[in-house]
Amino acid sequence: MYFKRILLTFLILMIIVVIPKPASAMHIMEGFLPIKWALFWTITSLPFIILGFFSISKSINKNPELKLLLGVSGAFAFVLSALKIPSVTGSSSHPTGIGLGAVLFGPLAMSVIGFIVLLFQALLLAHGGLTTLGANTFSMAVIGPFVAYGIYTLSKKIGFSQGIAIFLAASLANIMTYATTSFQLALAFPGSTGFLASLGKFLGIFALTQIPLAISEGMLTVVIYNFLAQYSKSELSQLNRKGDTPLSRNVPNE
Amino acid sequence: MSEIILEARNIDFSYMDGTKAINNLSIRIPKGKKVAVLGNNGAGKTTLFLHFNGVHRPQKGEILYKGELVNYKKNQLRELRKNIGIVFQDPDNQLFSASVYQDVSFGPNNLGWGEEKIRNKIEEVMKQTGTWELRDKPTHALSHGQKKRVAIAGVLAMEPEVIFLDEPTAGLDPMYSNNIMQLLDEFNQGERTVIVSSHNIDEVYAWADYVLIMHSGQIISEGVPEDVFRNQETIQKANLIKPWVLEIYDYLVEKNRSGPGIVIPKTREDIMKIL
Amino acid sequence: MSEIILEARNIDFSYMDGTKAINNLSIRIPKGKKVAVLGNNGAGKTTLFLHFNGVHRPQKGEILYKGELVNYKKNQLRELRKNIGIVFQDPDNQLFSASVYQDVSFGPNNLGWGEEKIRNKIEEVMKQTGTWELRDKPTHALSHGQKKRVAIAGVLAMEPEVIFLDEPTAGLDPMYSNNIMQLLDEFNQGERTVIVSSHNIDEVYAWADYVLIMHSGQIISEGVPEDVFRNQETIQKANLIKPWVLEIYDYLVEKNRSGPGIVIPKTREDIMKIL
Amino acid sequence: MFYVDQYVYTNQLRKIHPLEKFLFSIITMIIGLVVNNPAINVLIIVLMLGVLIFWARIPVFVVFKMMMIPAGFLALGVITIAVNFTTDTNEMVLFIPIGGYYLGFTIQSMFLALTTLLRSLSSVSCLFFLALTTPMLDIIYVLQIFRTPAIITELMLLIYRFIFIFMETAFNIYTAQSSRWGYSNFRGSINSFGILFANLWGKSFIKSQELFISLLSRGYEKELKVINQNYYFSFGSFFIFVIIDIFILIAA
Repeated sequence: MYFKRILLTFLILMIIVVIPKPASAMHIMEGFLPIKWALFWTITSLPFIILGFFSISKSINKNPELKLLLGVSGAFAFVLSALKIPSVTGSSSHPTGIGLGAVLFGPLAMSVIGFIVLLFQALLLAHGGLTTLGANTFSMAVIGPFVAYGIYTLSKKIGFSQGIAIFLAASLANIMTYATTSFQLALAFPGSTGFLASLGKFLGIFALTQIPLAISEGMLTVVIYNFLAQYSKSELSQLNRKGDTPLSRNVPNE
Repeated sequence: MSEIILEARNIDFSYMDGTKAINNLSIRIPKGKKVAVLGNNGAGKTTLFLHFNGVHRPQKGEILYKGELVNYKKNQLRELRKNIGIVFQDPDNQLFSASVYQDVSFGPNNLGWGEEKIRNKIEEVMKQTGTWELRDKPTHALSHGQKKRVAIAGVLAMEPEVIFLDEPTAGLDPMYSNNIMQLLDEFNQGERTVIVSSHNIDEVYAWADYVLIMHSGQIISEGVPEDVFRNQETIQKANLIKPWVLEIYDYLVEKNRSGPGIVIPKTREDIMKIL
Repeated sequence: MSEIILEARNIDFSYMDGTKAINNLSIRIPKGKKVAVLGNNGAGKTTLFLHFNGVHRPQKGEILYKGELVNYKKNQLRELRKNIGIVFQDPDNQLFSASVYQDVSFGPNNLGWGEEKIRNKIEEVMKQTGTWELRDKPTHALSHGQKKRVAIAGVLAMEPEVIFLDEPTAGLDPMYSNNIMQLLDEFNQGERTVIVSSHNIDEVYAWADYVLIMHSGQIISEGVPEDVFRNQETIQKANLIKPWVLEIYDYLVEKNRSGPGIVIPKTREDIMKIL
Repeated sequence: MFYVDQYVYTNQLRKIHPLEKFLFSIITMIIGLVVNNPAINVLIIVLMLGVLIFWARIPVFVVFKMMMIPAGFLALGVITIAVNFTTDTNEMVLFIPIGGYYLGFTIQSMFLALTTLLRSLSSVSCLFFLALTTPMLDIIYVLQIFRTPAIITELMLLIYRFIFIFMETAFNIYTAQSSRWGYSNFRGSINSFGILFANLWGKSFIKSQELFISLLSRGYEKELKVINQNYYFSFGSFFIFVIIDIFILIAA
């Protein structure tokens, strides 16, 4: 009896660790967070969205064309996240596009676009939710882009090649996004042994298993970036010129 | 009828959003012919050909290639995609590599041929399609007509047995259209099957050996052009009109100004001889 | 020649990437006519019309509207954009809202009309273009032909005096094409100027009062269709061919089977009467 | 193209004023969150699915297929909550010993997991009510009523429109690539996907320029000014929504 119980527990645990977890299942689902945490993360995300909002308003006022560019870019980001890419382990998942977005637009503009994209994912794809929009925005449209931006800048400073900088930015942004999700869940559900033990649990489920997917996303972002840098130079430099705010400041002029 | 290269038996297909694209359709495509498919936008032409190259799998019914049932196993699917080439309507959705040369090499590279074979093949098809001089240009710097030819080169490079072209001449000037149709004649030479979808009735009438008319996911008429275009009922149903050459010829026959015994005219030149 | 509504005098225009789109071009567009512009993609047709509605400013030369020089001051620009409507080739580049009704309301809203006037106008043009029944559908659920008509409605709603349509019938089957050309006739009624760019020579020949042929940013030929299409040299330069009706008619005249005195035939019906 | 989009334009509640539907969905969702009582959450799930199936006339299989979408996250999240470390095996239902600790399921942790599951499902059913009965443009209209900045609602308008165009383009490129063996192995797939997205981005950029020119031609200056078809409040539906919420509150 004792042994059977152990075996059963072990089996259940194995199943959750082993089953493939597409990124769509990684948004915190509607209603999953207790109301106080839902409110907390909404309030935490708000300043970033407001800052991003002012930053893009300023640019749009100078250049009304930018509104349309941001609109189509948001649609692009949504489509990117709605398609399934293969992962190194053979399963497939949705790319987050966080790294790419941060490199193209800069982290502040990404917080606004990311927020709208997450809202659309909730309403059109049933990924994530309205009450968890704040929490998901914080992990995917704030932490992710800022990590990507930071890692990219740092890697360039250290002297890494463009490819490695992009790879690190995209894959670490992906991992950090899900580490943030685990952190949010551990805070909301500390269990009986406290926050740290709980964080370990959620990290094990939501962040560690994400590693192969993060590597795939890093590789994908490098391919996309190389292609753009070689053949869409004029578009990228226009983006640079239009965005004299944080937007796209870090697109390199080769 | 000659040998059948592609066959569909009672196939059904609906898209995810519920649109029924193919509705209990059966068709046998003769080998080595120049086939034209007519029908309005949304009639299901492209969807049908995505079944023939295995990109779509019918929800009911079956597809046969050279008399063999398609079983959707990996190896057979590859074989199918290699042998049935599709040139899509909008070349912008098909030319995705940076330079023209790279784009044409996309298919052969994926087939895993040796480098020399690939290089030779690319040069061959690029010369054939008149795109060899464009090889170093970025694809977005090409004109619409050039893009279309590069797209065709990219498909020919895989040495398909059947090639399907979705509106190859849409948006092209008459001269460019003629060029493309001639290129297809060269590829065909009575051996390889060329299938073209088009809205240009006069062009189709002059070019095709065999015509299919599609309407709401079904084939409503098929046969040699002279017969198909004389069936007022079906061409009206498909929003088409009679080719002018045929209409004038039939008018002349009716008025006894030309005997029905002679070869039915196909082109301007043909009909001018009769007049 | 009748009153001139739009005029360009020796204009030049290059895009930012250095492509010379318009090259020392002069043209006078007669008021109230049905004008067709022929010329391959990249000949500069759209660029020219973006000059007439003030979106582009010529780098050299001048534009006149109703004999008045365009000075690019804000009020005059508004006037120009209201009065010269452009329907772009790809409706997906023009329809920015998923609601058909919202999209049609965009132009009138920018004109600052009162809400009631706007609503009445929207209903009127949507009924006129046959898109009123589509008002509850999202744009992405419409067919290509339906999107084209919505795009036309959005421009007609601004009550323009001149409307330019870039390949309104490309990719549409013959019936839909006829519908659109009829709609344009209705709008024209000999008063308002309609300008259409097209690759379909037969359609243009039957429909237009006045034809322009563009080639590499210049107008290489203009005049009534009968004259323009008989100029072998220019139509070859522009990769065009003679419309079949005209070719057959000229052939008949040459063989003395029809006198040159009668009205030159335009359509199938016209030519059958002669035969 | 998306599951939601096929039904949202044809459901029987389409013509009801979007503000009524929005408030009903959000208020019910908040009740479920605040009350946080499994029985009430079950009640909300039953009522919402009932409204969707019998009033909005969304096919039953669609509603249940939709309810399966969050299953992946919920399974992971709920089991992770249910699993606990303790030093004491007394309250544990299932466990394995690891070092001096026990890893397993306690009664409290399983109850917490169940509460969370039902709370989440009840909120999800409210979200689906909104998503399946109210087209995106109507939701944008509601956001305008709540004075959302114009830039946000205009961006939403554009994003919604272009999602469909880009999905189609992406699908077409994908089809063309797979017709030429673009996805026959992992390496090729990553490469092909990279090319696909890079192309899509390039096209998005050109699209925005062409759209700008066409909007300029129609008098665009700074704002995308449009008017909607008129929306009408209906007393009947409003009354039903209020009754349902009052009923839930009384039950709570």
